[in-house]
Amino acid sequence: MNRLAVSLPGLELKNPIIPASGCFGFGEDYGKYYDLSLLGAIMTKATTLEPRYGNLTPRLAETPSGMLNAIGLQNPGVDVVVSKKHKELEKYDVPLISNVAGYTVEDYYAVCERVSKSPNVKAIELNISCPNVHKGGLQFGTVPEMAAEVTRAAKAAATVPVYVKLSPNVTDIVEIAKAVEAAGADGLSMINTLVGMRIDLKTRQPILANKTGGLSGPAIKPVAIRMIYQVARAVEIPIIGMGGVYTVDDVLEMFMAGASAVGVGMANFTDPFVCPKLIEQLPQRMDELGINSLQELINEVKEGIRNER
Amino acid sequence: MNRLAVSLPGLELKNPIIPASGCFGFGEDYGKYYDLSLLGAIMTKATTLEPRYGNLTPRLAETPSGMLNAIGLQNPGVDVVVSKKHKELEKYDVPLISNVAGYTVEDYYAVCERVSKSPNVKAIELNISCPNVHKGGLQFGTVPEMAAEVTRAAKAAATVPVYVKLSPNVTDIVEIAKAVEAAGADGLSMINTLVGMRIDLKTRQPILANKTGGLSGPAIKPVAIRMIYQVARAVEIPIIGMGGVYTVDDVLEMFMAGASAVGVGMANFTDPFVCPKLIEQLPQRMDELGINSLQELINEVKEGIRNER
Amino acid sequence: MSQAIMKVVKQVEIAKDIYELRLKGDLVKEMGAPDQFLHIRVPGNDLLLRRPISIAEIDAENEECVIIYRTEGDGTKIISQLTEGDTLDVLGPLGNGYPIDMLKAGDNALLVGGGIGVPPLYELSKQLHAKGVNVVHCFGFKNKDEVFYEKEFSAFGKVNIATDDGSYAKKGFVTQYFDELDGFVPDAVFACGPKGLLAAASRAFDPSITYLSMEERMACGIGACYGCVCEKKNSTSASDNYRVCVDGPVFRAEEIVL
Amino acid sequence: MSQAIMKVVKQVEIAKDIYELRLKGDLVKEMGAPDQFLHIRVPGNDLLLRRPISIAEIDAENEECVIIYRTEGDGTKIISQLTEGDTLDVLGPLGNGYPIDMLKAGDNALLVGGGIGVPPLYELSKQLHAKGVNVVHCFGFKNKDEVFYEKEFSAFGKVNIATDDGSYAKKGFVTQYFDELDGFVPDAVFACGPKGLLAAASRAFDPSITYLSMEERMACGIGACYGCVCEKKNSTSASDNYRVCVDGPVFRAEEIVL
Ligand SMILES: Cc1cc2nc3c(=O)[nH]c(=O)nc-3n(C[C@H](O)[C@H](O)[C@H](O)COP(=O)(O)OP(=O)(O)OC[C@H]3O[C@@H](n4cnc5c(N)ncnc54)[C@H](O)[C@@H]3O)c2cc1C
Ligand SMILES: Cc1cc2nc3c(=O)[nH]c(=O)nc-3n(C[C@H](O)[C@H](O)[C@H](O)COP(=O)(O)OP(=O)(O)OC[C@H]3O[C@@H](n4cnc5c(N)ncnc54)[C@H](O)[C@@H]3O)c2cc1C
Ligand SMILES: Cc1cc2nc3c(=O)[nH]c(=O)nc-3n(C[C@H](O)[C@H](O)[C@H](O)COP(=O)(O)O)c2cc1C
Ligand SMILES: Cc1cc2nc3c(=O)[nH]c(=O)nc-3n(C[C@H](O)[C@H](O)[C@H](O)COP(=O)(O)O)c2cc1C
Ligand code: FES
Ligand code: FES
Repeated sequence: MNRLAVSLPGLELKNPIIPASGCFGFGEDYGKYYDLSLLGAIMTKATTLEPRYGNLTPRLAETPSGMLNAIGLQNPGVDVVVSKKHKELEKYDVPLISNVAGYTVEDYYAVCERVSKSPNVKAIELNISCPNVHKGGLQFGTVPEMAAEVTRAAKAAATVPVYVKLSPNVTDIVEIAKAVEAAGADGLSMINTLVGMRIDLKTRQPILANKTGGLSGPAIKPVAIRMIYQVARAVEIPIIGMGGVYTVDDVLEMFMAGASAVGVGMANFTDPFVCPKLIEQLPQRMDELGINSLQELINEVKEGIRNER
Repeated sequence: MNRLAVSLPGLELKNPIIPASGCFGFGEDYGKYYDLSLLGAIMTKATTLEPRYGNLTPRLAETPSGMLNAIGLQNPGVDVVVSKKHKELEKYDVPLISNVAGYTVEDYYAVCERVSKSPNVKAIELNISCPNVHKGGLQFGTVPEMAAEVTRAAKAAATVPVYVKLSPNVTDIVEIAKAVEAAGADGLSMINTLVGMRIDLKTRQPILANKTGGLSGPAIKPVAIRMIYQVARAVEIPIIGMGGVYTVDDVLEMFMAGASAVGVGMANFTDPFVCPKLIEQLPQRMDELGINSLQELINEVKEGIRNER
Repeated sequence: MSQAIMKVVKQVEIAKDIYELRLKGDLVKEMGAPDQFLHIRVPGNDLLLRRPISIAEIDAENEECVIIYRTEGDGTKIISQLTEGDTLDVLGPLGNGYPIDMLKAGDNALLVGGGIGVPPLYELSKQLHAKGVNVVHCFGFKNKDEVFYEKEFSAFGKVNIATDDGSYAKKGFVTQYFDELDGFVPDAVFACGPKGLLAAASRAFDPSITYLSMEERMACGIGACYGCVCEKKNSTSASDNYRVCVDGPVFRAEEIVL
Repeated sequence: MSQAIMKVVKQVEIAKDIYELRLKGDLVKEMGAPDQFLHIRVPGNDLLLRRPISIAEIDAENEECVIIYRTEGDGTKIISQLTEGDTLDVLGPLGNGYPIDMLKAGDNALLVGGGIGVPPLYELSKQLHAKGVNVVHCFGFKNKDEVFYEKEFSAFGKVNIATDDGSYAKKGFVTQYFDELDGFVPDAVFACGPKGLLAAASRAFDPSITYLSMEERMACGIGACYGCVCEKKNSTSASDNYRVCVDGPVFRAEEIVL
């Protein structure tokens, strides 16, 4: 038996380690340094209907135990993504989770339909942290009804399971999670970045050209753990946890909060080999903590949640 | 002229450095180590109508570049606070900002009325991150109407200016800020802690007895800066900024985002002398950055905001 | 209490994962009572809470002190890498240590320690011995590899050891010695270690002469944050509890709820 | 590209706030083109983004390389405290350096550097000189205290220096030398420094033979995060830009929008 294997809708993963969306491109760059078939899955860069340039630079700033990014969804558009980027990854034995973004419900529908057609795309990660151009720029992910609406559209278009990626910048994440579960989501992925800012003391202006950016890294891990813990107690669908994962202890903390797999974002920048290292180190740490297999841990945590009720 | 002096409603401060509420008790402990008259002001520990024991321990946990706390508003109740704690601080030449908490609007009214009577209390900091027992436990600070209601009650009861302390755990902090401004708030203080959690890998349970706790420290500074920046562009009342201030650069970054004074919380635990050190180091850093006086900086930032419109 | 930069004189791993760190500095002048503690800043910038560690020995003459600690997590691991000449930012001495003024020459003192609760008893034992108090020690360790300071304590009185797995001396809990004291009737009992051990000691002996050293997670270390509280016995007000850092860490068993 | 732990051989402050750090390790075997860069992990755990620093000199024989950097913020300040025997986690060599294959002995190369943009030109100058290319340098510094490596570059060709405040050599911008090259007609121009300097160089010389080294904040350093982009000239698709880390850092002036 593979102690690291985990099973989620559409995703039979040999291990739970998944590079997070936007932190791994379409794999081609890291593919030069290690065999991507080692990975549990790959969450690809956000894909939109049309090609997008993204924001002006500076797009990055550092913060204590974290970083801000404002890349702005740069990507070559769904046609190139499907015809080239997904294709190039077919040589690896690794399922893709395609991160889909848009500015209208129709955008999401169209992109979900097309990315579903790539044979190696086994699931969609619905990035609902985008402003809805028809609703005055309110983010889809911050209003339960809007989140539900875009989830329904994605489900109608997609032929693979849909994981909705929740934004942490909300008053009540449980309410959003329940709304997208009711709308048919097969799973959740959480958390996306917190909105933050840094100011340059010399220019007295925000460092990022976009002014605000998304905060990720260990700094946000306590917020991620709290949200996963709360949502795992409110929904039945599985959660892919992320936010500040750097070590095997972080991976296991996510599981104990209620996650069934784990995304790794910023850590790839600190150590490009972090994902294979985590996969290699997990068994020993599991031994020390008396964890036979991750699937067993998932079941025990679920059992614990049922007993709390 | 005093380069460090700043002027806010009810508060003519010799410098902008204010120990944040809950991180400095009622001053008596730090008062053993340095002269509290050095400080711009002191934000006292949250005061409630009745004495409160607070939460069980563990009440603290560490996180990357931050910490979680779940003290649970332990305090001896408003009567003891007014008759003893405020009294003891009268020997110092330092204004108090009394942090007021409650579970009903009536609580807030009663406490604001009484703390106003202490001659050294020059302002109230209204802690609206408490659950409203009459509204199903929803936090006052997360619903604009509730935040406005408790602000109106405080303003009716208080004879000193009222600063409302905003919670960052909301979808739209600007909306809350505008609501409390419209309800008569004289100023804002922001941010309170982000809700977070850590899990102990050995017990597989949350470290804190209260399960969740408030995240503070440098980890949250980018979120604080972003929120201060956004709110400063939406309201006219002044902001006391806080969240992760450790260095003079952090102090000045808060000003450039739009703050008019600065609260220092967790940093007191890392270095008990941090507040006097910041006060001492500010002038040199201001020289390096070409800042004549903080009041001038405040005016320049305000001017900049007006020009953006 | 002061904040000071102390110099590392020496660091040795004296048992598995247990380090003895000798520090030098003016601050030693302020140290007196046994089991006060230092609040230590971990070198680096991501771990921002200080670590409380008891003072195990005071060497006033050389202005040196010793702390003994187990590497538990990231903070103690980083501290364990310090070597001679490195510096450490410490706050201290903090808290009230064990009282000894009520004891006189010829009195009997029982010292009960578990694991990493043993080191703070060293300075206590030394001071009691110097006073002419008869000292008996009962120490529990996990296993043979983690036993330390047996010889050092022997200089001051009998040392009874138990290990959880029986790999050294008697197997089982240290409490087994409480019934085998051969007529040694303690005038005071001093205990430091896990909560179970403290509870056992306060059940076995008169809680008015039993002194317990408490442990709680700390932030400020000086009484301001109310992070480290423990419950007061028979308290009259809801908000009334002790802060381990300033009201303790040592309490009489009759004062607190374990 | 590899990730490696390199050893500090030596570190010297060669001008005000400018440090020369000599590193040793296998990684040097992979280094070749001038102005590739290392992506350096700052020791400690709170600064998690690596710092990109150009390789200033390659000493293949001793498996050593030199980087020269200015202490700007927290990261470079921490790195500047390293001393002999310390280790550093580096990723590299990354990026495409300056191309030199198109030049042959007897050709003319003009090297234009501003401040901390000067060091990456050192290995370039060395390699050009070894090839028999005639090299002329035009360097701008803030003031006398920040001038460095004048002697070292002189070994390869003439060095023209300007300082902002005139405290050393000519006062003003380095661009003033562009009109005083005394008949030296460059076959290639290589520039490294602030944007203003790069823009001036690409206006003064044929943009098809002018090579600019670009600087952008970086996260991954290997092309994956799209943090470090710069605009492509005449690009055909909205999403089409260059990543400084993998497509650069050196671009021909005609390829990019400054
Ligand atoms: C008054 C007092 C005296 C102490 N004396 C000693 C001693 O002499 N020798 C010794 O080995 N240990 C002693 N401890 C325990 C010691 O403080 C912890 O083992 C240490 O803080 C763990 O830090 P870490 O970074 O290795 O672990 P981590 O788990 O990474 O620490 C994370 C956070 O939790 C806190 N923490 C974790 N475990 C404990 C604990 N058991 N008690 C208090 N805080 C904890 C840390 O201080 C830190 O804030 C004492 C504790 C107290 C309160
Ligand atoms: C390809 C390349 C080569 C470089 N070569 C050199 C060199 O040889 N010598 C030298 O002194 N400097 C060089 N730089 C600039 C150097 O990377 C920055 O000065 C350094 O990262 C500042 O780090 P810090 O921690 O001191 O400053 P901080 O301001 O604290 O850094 C915070 C963050 O901003 C980034 N950052 C800040 N300034 C810059 C900058 N100018 N360029 C890129 N990122 C920045 C840092 O990498 C870090 O992520 C180079 C930059 C690039 C992109
Ligand atoms: C540079 C960068 C780019 C990102 N791009 C995307 C994206 O395109 N789509 C998305 O859903 N999340 C994106 N994210 C968020 C990450 O996928 C992840 O949710 C977040 O960074 C938290 O994980 P971490 O702390 O491990 O980085 C991006 C994050 C970073 C740092
Ligand atoms: C131990 C602790 C106790 C706190 N207690 C209170 C409180 O009683 N009332 C309040 O409004 N904020 C309280 N806070 C929040 C702080 O006042 C401050 O808003 C927050 O910690 C962010 O600042 P910092 O990052 O500088 O700590 C507390 C924070 C800490 C760490
Ligand atoms: S640690 Fe702050 S009160 Fe004890
Ligand atoms: S730094 Fe990530 S693409 Fe260049």
